[in-house]
Amino acid sequence: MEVLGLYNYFVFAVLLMVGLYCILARTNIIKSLIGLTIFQAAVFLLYISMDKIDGGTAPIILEGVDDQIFANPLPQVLILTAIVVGISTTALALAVTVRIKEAYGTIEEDKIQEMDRET
Amino acid sequence: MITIVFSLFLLTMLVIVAVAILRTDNLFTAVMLSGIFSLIMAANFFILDAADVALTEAVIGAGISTVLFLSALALTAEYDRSPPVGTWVPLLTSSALGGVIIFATFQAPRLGDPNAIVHKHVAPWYLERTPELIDVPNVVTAVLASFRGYDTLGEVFVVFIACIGVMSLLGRVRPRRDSIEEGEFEKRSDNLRHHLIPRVVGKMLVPFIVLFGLYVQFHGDFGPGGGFQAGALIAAGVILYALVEGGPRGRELVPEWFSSMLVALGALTYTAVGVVSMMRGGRFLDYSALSHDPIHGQHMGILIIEAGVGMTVAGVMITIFHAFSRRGIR
Amino acid sequence: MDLLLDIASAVLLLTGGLLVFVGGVGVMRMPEFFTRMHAASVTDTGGAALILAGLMLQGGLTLVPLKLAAIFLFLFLTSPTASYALANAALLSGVATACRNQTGKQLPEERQDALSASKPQTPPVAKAPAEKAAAKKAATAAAPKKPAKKAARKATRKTAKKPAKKAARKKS
Amino acid sequence: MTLYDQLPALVVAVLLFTAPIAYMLRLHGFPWFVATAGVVTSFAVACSLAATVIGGETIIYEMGGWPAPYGIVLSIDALSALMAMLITGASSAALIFGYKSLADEVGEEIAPAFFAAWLLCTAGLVGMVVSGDAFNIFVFMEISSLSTYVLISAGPDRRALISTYRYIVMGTVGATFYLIGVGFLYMVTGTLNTADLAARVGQVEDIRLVLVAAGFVSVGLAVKAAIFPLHSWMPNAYTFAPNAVTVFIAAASTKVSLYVLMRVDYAIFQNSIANHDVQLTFFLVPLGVLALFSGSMLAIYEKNLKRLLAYSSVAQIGYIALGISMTSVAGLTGAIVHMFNHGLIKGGMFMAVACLAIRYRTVNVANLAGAGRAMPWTMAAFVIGGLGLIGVPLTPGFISKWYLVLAALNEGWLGALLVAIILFSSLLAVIYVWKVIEVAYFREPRSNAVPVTEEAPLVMLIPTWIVVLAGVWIALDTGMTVGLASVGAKILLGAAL
Repeated sequence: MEVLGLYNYFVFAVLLMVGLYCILARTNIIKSLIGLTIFQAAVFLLYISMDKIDGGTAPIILEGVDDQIFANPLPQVLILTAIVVGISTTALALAVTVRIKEAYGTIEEDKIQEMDRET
Repeated sequence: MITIVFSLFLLTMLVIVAVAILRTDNLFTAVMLSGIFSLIMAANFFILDAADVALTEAVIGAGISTVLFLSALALTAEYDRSPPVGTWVPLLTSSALGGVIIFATFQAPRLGDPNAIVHKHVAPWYLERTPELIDVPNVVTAVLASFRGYDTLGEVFVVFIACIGVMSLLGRVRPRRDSIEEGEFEKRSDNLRHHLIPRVVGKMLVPFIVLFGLYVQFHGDFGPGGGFQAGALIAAGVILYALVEGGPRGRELVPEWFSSMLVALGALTYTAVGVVSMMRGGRFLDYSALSHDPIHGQHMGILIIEAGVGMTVAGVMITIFHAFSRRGIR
Repeated sequence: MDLLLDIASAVLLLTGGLLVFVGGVGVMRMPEFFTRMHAASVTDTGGAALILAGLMLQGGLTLVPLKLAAIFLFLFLTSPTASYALANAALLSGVATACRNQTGKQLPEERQDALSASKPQTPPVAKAPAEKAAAKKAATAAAPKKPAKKAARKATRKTAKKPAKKAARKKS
Repeated sequence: MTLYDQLPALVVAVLLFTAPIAYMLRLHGFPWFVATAGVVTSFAVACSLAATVIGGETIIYEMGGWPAPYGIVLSIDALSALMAMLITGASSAALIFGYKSLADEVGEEIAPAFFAAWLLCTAGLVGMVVSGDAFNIFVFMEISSLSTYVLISAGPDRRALISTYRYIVMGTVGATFYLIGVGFLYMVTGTLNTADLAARVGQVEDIRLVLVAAGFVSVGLAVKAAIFPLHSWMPNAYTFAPNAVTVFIAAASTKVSLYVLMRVDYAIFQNSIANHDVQLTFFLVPLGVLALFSGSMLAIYEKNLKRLLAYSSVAQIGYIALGISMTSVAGLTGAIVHMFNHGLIKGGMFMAVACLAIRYRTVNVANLAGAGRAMPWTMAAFVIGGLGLIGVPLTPGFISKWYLVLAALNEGWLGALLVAIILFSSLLAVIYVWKVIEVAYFREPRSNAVPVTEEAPLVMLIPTWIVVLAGVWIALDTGMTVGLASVGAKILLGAAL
């Protein structure tokens, strides 16, 4: 049981690995960006895993209901922020990608590098 | 117990989907899978008692982000043609990263441990004091909008800057039209208009999506939701309209000048609340200073800033979508 | 009474789950795109409806069944639309020809007509993603509203997904 | 509350408030004006803050009126005030300088977006510097990074786009690393406030997570700070950005990440992890030394003047890293002063390069033959900046290197080695600066080149010389910089003032 309680962290680690590998090993820009979103999503998982408390519920305090255990609200707030930051980065990166495609005619980084070397 | 089983299942699915994304060469498939990835992630957040985050991840991760990726795909490429070489360095780097984390977290508190330090220091204060200091049922909203309102202000500016960036990148020089034949220009610009069923159903859904968005906006104090989710939902409604009726009609519904002004106005509203509270003798973003009664002031402040957030996020998402879709047909 | 309700809801949930499972197996086992879509529709309709009904019984006389009914309505509007858009996109991008080679059978005549008729006006590759995007959109717009139903949704989405992947492969 | 009490919030709030206004009012020239007004106001606020805290006190400003650690606080001491001055100062100087060159490079159509991004970039950097909350630093880091991406991508060359993309990927990975580190810290302490973190990290029994957190935070910030070997995004980003943008980001942006690195390592980890100073030394000294050599060597062989200066920045960041690694008041003072002075020197030099670029339409060193005669004032400014990079007396570079050498001499044999390395790399700096001077002054212009006879326009030349003279003044009157820096260093080390 104890190890199962750490499963979230393992998945967090594996997702980080997959994301980073995707960023580093792929030369296709869109693929790298998808890797980047996985990489960021892994961190969301780390934070949200921290907020869970046994027998708890979402931190919405209803009147008349006593002795309820509430999940930790702070990591949730942080991740709300981080999700929005993530989509902003993605949107900007995609806009750059579209412009790269228009300027170079390809979105493969290795080809772009070759083209730049020629000029 | 049942949570752990659910959680195990969903987490394993997450890993499987992530690996599938890595392995596929078809970018379209990868984008679809990443939408699924976000949806599973959202379900998982829900199990972990983070309703607000689950809602946000579903709307933004599975909805908006997928649409953006697809719009970008339509303008760029369909296949990943990475050469399968040089995989050693990435493999080593990422395994090292994973190893370090697994090593580090081995003695981390297990999932749901009530004695974890995380639950002992700052968090209980929020849960205890929110009813008397701010008096809204949803503690997440209280922390987001008031206790850590400065962070949220920063976040609004992050989306604002993303919008500015996309506009300055895609709004400027228009691509040559000769790359698209004349007849196809018409066809591409009206997307699904010749398809009766999606058009009718889509139009039927739009008002309900927007209504739901407004509900989420104003119900954020009492249940999961708030400006971010609401803004994204309303934007999703408009985007759906633009998809079924074609980009030009979508831009008639919400003109670009309007959506980009909305972005700036929302950000300005939020900052203005801070400045007004300074002028009334409080600290920056101290909503208690807004009214004679501190709690009333807090309620007012939260309402206004959530409205600002909603405006900005809706404006940003619509503007970005317009920027991408217009790029495709010109 | 409570026991009866519980039993009824359990039966509904189990049958619904079974249908979802069958749909999943169908998607794996069916030979080509349109039959797969057909299999997937079982999850969309029967599976979703039964599971929602089972959950409604669990909800009792509160607001919950009403909300579930709203989800039900929403699903019944969106999933046929999504299927339509998907099938249409597949037809336009020529998946059908590929399946004929695979199964070794001739297509019925009218479908060949449809194909040859639609082919020339079909915009090339770039058109397809836009259209699939629309199909996708309909599915994702539905997503946020029903965290409780993720298992069924997931299955649906996966099924909707697979053929598209295949379609793209065939095309290349 | 008086206006005076509100100053810490105002230094950021002014910028945040003006950014949407600059974006909304799309009259000709207006965005530039609004941006300049906002940034200059913020600079004035930062100066008055610096005057308040030079005595060594720390101002705590509670955002929203909530006390730490429950709310977010701004904490301003001598070091952060100095950094805020550097950022807002560099931003104002670059904006005023860029009045003409930006109108040239950035179209009228995107000017509102561009200047709003500029304001937010400044706001993000200042926000990072004054923040007293680990997560808040992340938020403002993202504001500054996203706006930097926008600013760089406005560059005229198509390679600006691919450089932006690389920067986005590296920057996001760096920021995410920082976020992971903060997450682990939160896991073991339950707080995000930096002061509270510093107090509570020491009580953690299982040090493993803290160590890993320190690693993630440091690596994440090292990416942002372009510490060798994580600098690969920087040279191209500097090269292809619009010239005025290069002036600003070269002067300010990497320094802020170094500042946060310093803050986190000294204020949080130094007192809680045993042997942290040794670990920091092992982490930073090799990287610093490698950065010195590789940066200087790459600069020597580089043909593009902007990239040459960018590689020289890699080397100069190596000096700062060395100073940070020395864990002594003198070393930290040297590092902090070098951050400030290098910002000033590089800002001035990139301004001179922008002046050259506007006349020569190229920044290839080979094509600048005869620039010494054609544009004497510009080249003179460049030479004074170059002397500063080398560290000649009477230039700002001398002051900071002097402190670094002093600090190194206290460190025993390793210190002596470091002194030798610092001196040797200064020689390398002589080579790459001389390379430019030789071409500009002693080589005849190519016969087929379009002759340049005109000096740069005065609107560009005057700000350039103001920055260069400010550098000389700071070299002569070290009271302000060294005063603030040594107070800041003492606060960081917890030493008596």
